Amino acid sequence: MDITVRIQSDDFDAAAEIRKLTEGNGDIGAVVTFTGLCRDEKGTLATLELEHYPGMAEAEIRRIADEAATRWPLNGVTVIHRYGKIAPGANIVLVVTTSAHRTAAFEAAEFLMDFLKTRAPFWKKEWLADGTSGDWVEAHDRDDSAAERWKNT
Amino acid sequence: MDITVRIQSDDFDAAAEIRKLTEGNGDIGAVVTFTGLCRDEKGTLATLELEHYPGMAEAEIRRIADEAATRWPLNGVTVIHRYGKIAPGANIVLVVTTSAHRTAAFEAAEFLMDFLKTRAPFWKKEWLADGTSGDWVEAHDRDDSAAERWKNT
Amino acid sequence: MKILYFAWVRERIGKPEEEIDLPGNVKTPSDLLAFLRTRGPEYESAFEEPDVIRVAADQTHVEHDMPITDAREVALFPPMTGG
Amino acid sequence: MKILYFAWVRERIGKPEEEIDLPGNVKTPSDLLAFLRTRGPEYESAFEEPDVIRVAADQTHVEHDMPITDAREVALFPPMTGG
Repeated sequence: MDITVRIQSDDFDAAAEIRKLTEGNGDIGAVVTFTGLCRDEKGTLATLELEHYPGMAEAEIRRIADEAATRWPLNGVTVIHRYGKIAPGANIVLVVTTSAHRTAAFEAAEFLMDFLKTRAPFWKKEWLADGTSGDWVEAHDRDDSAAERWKNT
Repeated sequence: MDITVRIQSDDFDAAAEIRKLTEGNGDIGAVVTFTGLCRDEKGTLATLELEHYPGMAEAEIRRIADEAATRWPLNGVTVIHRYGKIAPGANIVLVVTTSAHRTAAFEAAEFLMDFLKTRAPFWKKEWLADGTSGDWVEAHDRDDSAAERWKNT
Repeated sequence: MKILYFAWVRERIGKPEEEIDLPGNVKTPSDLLAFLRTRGPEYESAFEEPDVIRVAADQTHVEHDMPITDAREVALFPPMTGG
Repeated sequence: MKILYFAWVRERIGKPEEEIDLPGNVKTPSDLLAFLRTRGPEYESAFEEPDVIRVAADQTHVEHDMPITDAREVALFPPMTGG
């Protein structure tokens, strides 16, 4: 099992990450990627600032990836999460899962995103187009419910 | 809603297709891709040959994509399905879905794959590494069950 | 009517398509499969299990008991294995 | 013990981290939050709703009633909004 976790301010390249996980690996039949982008909130958002807890961010995402690897027959998992200032339309997070079959790859990618949302120590603050600092983004109950659904499976 | 369906013998570039769907579109918060690859079957497979029904292949995939667009709040859907001879490790099919939120993008991509498997007029024949023609790949009951689950939702 | 064959149905029959004048009592895919089986051993072999054959009329999936008399082309093929 | 603050907890307290000698009766995150609230209005403001605060001991999530006396560093922060 090939698990890669990176916390970085730089952008990432989904295609390059897919290639790294699949090249020379003839067992893989399914690759799922999830890319989370910064929405522009109809033009009101200037920048999204992502604060994180260095050290714990990587450790916690690795724990989530390890858990995914015990639940599904995966060949590889890559998670990249950016921090710092993110422009509207830019990438925030990438999850790539590979498996022999599509169900494992899909479910593991959803599981990873659900737990990234509720357990990875990142916080988003909005900076508005009118020059003011907006609010810290509030956590959604729907994200907690999404994570809850994996408890009994 | 931006729906693209392409049936082609050439390879595709997942990153380029993501870019086409997202560029200049600030409403998108989530991009899910599924890439189906040709497994090497532990070295026994020389080539996979994909036969298709020209015309109907595109029409049927477009019907499935239209159905996905009515079920989920999507910004875009791209489906590319290759035909002809496919080498082990090479791409067979690409599905890209974009939405404001991740649940719609994930569910729509799974829906598209489940129905591509059971309704898109493609047939796989294996050519073996020992030079002989292998069998036509048999349809899986598990694919029918996967498609069935969407009936009551 | 233009009849198309794909995958092992095409291989067993030995041709990808043909134009056939159908008798008036062929109104559904079931009727068509029963009629084609009378045309020779290659058809008998292709359609020995008619229930597994999938049918499209004018490039749209149809059930075995649906009317196809208005179709311009009808395709007969095994369960699909794309994706 | 090293105490870290993130996001609006950090902003309200006005610093990202500090070293604090904790009294012996601070054994859990609940105890810690109650103790910190006595340190001034900025702490009172940060922890006015202690139930919403999430806690990590040595970079691992912990519940409010778990022991943290052996931890080298404890972090206090709002619900996470990554992903």
